[in-house]
Amino acid sequence: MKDIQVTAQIAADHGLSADEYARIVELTGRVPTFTELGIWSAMWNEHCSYKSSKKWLKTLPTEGPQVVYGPGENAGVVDIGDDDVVVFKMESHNHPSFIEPYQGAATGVGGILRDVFTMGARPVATMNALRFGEPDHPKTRHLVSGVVAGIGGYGNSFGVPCVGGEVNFHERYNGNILVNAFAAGIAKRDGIYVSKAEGVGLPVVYLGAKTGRDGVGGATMASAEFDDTIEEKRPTVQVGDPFTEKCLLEACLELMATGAVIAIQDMGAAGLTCSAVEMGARGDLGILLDLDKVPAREENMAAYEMMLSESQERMLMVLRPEKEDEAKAIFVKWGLDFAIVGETTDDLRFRILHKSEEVANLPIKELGDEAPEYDRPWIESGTSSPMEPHEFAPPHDYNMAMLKMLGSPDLSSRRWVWEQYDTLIQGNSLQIPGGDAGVVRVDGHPTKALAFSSDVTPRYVEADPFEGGKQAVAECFRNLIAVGAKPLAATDNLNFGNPEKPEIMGQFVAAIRGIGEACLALDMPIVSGNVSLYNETHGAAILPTPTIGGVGLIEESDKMARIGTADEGDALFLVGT
Amino acid sequence: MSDKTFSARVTVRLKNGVLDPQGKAIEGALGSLGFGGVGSVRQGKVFDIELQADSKKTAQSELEAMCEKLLANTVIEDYAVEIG
Amino acid sequence: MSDKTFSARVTVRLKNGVLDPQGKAIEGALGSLGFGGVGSVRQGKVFDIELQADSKKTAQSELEAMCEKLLANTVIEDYAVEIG
Amino acid sequence: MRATVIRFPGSNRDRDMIAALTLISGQAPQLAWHTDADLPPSDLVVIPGGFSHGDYLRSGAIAARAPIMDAVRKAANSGAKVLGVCNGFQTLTEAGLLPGALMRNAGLTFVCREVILEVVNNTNAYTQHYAKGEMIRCPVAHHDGNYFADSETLKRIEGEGQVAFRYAQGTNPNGSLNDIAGIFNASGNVLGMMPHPENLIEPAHGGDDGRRLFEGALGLAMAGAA
Ligand SMILES: Nc1ncnc2c1ncn2[C@@H]1O[C@H](COP(=O)(O)OP(=O)(O)O)[C@@H](O)[C@H]1O
Repeated sequence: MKDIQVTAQIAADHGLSADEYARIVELTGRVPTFTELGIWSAMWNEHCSYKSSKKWLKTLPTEGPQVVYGPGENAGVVDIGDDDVVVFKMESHNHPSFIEPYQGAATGVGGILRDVFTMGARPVATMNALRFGEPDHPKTRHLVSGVVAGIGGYGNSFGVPCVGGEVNFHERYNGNILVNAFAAGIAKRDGIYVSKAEGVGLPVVYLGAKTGRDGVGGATMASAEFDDTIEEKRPTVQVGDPFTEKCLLEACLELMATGAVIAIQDMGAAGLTCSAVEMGARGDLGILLDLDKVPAREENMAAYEMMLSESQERMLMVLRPEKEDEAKAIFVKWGLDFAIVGETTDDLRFRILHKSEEVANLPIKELGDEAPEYDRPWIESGTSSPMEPHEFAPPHDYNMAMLKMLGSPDLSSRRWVWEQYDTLIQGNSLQIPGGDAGVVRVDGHPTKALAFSSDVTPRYVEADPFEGGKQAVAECFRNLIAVGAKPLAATDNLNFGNPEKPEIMGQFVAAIRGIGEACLALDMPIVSGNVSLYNETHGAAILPTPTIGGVGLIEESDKMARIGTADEGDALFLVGT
Repeated sequence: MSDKTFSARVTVRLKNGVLDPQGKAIEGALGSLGFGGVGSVRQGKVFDIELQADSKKTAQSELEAMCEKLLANTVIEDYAVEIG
Repeated sequence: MSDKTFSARVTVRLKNGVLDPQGKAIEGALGSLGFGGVGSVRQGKVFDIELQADSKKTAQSELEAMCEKLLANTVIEDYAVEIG
Repeated sequence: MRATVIRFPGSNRDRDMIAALTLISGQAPQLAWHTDADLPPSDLVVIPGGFSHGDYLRSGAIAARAPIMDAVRKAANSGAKVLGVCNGFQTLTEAGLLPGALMRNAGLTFVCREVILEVVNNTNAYTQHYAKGEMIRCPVAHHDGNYFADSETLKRIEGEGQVAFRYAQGTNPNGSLNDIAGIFNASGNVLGMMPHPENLIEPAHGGDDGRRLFEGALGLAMAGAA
């Protein structure tokens, strides 16, 4: 494959614009090799580079005395006192779940769990925010059952309770469902690991499962609109292995406890490429990788394929050399692959060897830092004209109207979903789904508990992105205080259409402003998040859906409030405006 | 109208290259049980189906349709139909 | 010493009389998809195994041992071994 | 009383079980790893819930063939109590320490909810603190809990008082034969059950009906009975 001569057309097929390709040639100092082009395109696609959204994400409030790490790491980290921190993030797996609902949703859960435990936290809660097309659309039933089974299949086996989420139906998701997965974990404040490598000549270690051709081109897929060629994109489906991930969790936590880990990074989108570049660039180091040492599941994989593979349940780590044997023993005990695949260098280059030949040699900082950043044109979203109550005839029969509402797909009980998820495992669930917020106690603490809620009302955002963005934060905040929690911080998963359309970009900009304003007013900073753009089918965008995942702290869990505890004769109060 | 009963076997297997965690786990378990010579294990499904059709040909095409629509997840699986 | 590689297929099926919830569900699902003539569906497993052995006979007896020890739960399942 | 919890790769309610035993007995249980050849001296051996080896092939199948299981078999034969919960129950049937098999839930989906159990037999150490016929609350969380045994075996375990717990009418979550939720072996020292008593032992769990099972198994008096 190294013989493929890179041309402008091949660059375009990788989703790179002519300008982007010209810049790549300039930064490489020559026409890149095919493997190098794959690396550039992975680093510069929307999914990894946030090129359309970065400018606006920077405006979000991300700080506060409680924030230990805000956006920029695998997950956000927030102090909860007693030297404990909560680590959390939400991430989308929309496109893969539409193509293969079970595996797409499962690997989405796997990815977000890895983000949390890579940082040294044991996952203690998950949520999932799901948006499907109309209930009677021919694809919906298959998608719903596959996605729910996939989320359960992965989370139940991994062993983390699901404490909340959302499920809604709307025709605008008929061809583009949303699967947003949230995970939170608890760690000690001084036991947090980040991706920044330190030290020259240290071993770079590959951990977890073997590399196959799974998802080659996946990050590119997540940044492309859907059309009828979707069928051809199918070979990129990844299969999740929750068993291996559970072993990886235990092995990582065991290894971290030995003090062997200097830096660690999970392999998500464009696995080996993004993780290695990030570790090196953050630490102002170069990285040299020898692909012949990478545990492979398939034969004759090209360097290009290895660098872009999205095989799941893998991590990259920089290790203290003197702890190598101890580290290896832990991974062998858990039945996981462990291989030294490279080293840190002082040349700020990202170099790849394959079959003893150098197939890539790129400037490591520029791969990330020089990624394009766009100020995409946008137009102010019009606000829909408000409707007055008198425009609607009152129902003939209020009882019937009530029953109809309660029986509607969007308001009916979600028990059929969350009973497929293990909500009780770990023995700390104080409130399972079905209430305002899920609550788990802080393991080992006599009174503390954490509350979680995921919220957004897409039709509000569609009607008025600024107010809708605000409302999503406010609703999340209310759900947390409704169980007696003090809201601490939030993560956001911004699902929108094609940002190259000014009206979509306008929705995005306004929604972020609304979210930012509400977060500032409520002192609920955004500490992590994810952006999913190009959620369109045949040119029609989804409803703008900026999901907010909030976390709150309950100091005394015996004073927690819950629904369903009222007795006959209790007085009802309406609070607020 | 004069339908006959056919006994068919449908075999559904993961496509080459698709990760098979089950096969991998079984491989490992056979190894620890002392079976030395095992190279690779891939796990699949088999469906034994009785069906009525007017001819073997109709049966075959019905079974293929069942595979496409339900029995196989053609995103990651291949199938084969055999009529006994 | 001169081991050869054999490709074998092991099929494991529920014994007659053992309830098969998955087969039942598939039967129902095929019905609702409009496949009329389906009588009964039983789901089983198939394992494609590569193994080294000095003869087909050894391979056969190794595979049978694997079934007895691991691949089949003989309380509820039968197995068959085929060497290709 | 010395209790030991066995862990396999993929066990995931081991931590719940350890916490429950620690809370109830005031003492952390001993731990054993699946590749160990021996068990520490134990009066109660517990195989916790989870997805051992991913539950690939069949639930509990690979775990049942682990080296530690020879030691468990030995312990059971010499009279130690062996308790398998959920994946532990599946593992015990796969290992031949309990009759029957646990098949995919009739509804085919994973089910996590609270059910009501009828205590069928209370003449046993595990169930001594319950009344016969008592209805207790207990959560379930499994995908393969559909108990099956051939009619002869079923008749035998019913006749010999080997059924420990039954799902109360209308609450069978998985289609198990005779609504069986948990069974003893013939000598009564091995108990396998799908529901999770370890997840209902303290006020924070919203109830403590599961607690008495451990108090019985550990030879402790009932906490409330002092
Ligand atoms: N909408 C957002 N709001 C705040 N931070 C964000 C948002 N989207 C992404 N981020 C942050 O940008 C960083 C990179 O995100 P991402 O690429 O999704 O992470 P990963 O490394 O897991 O792939 C993360 O730290 C993430 O928290």
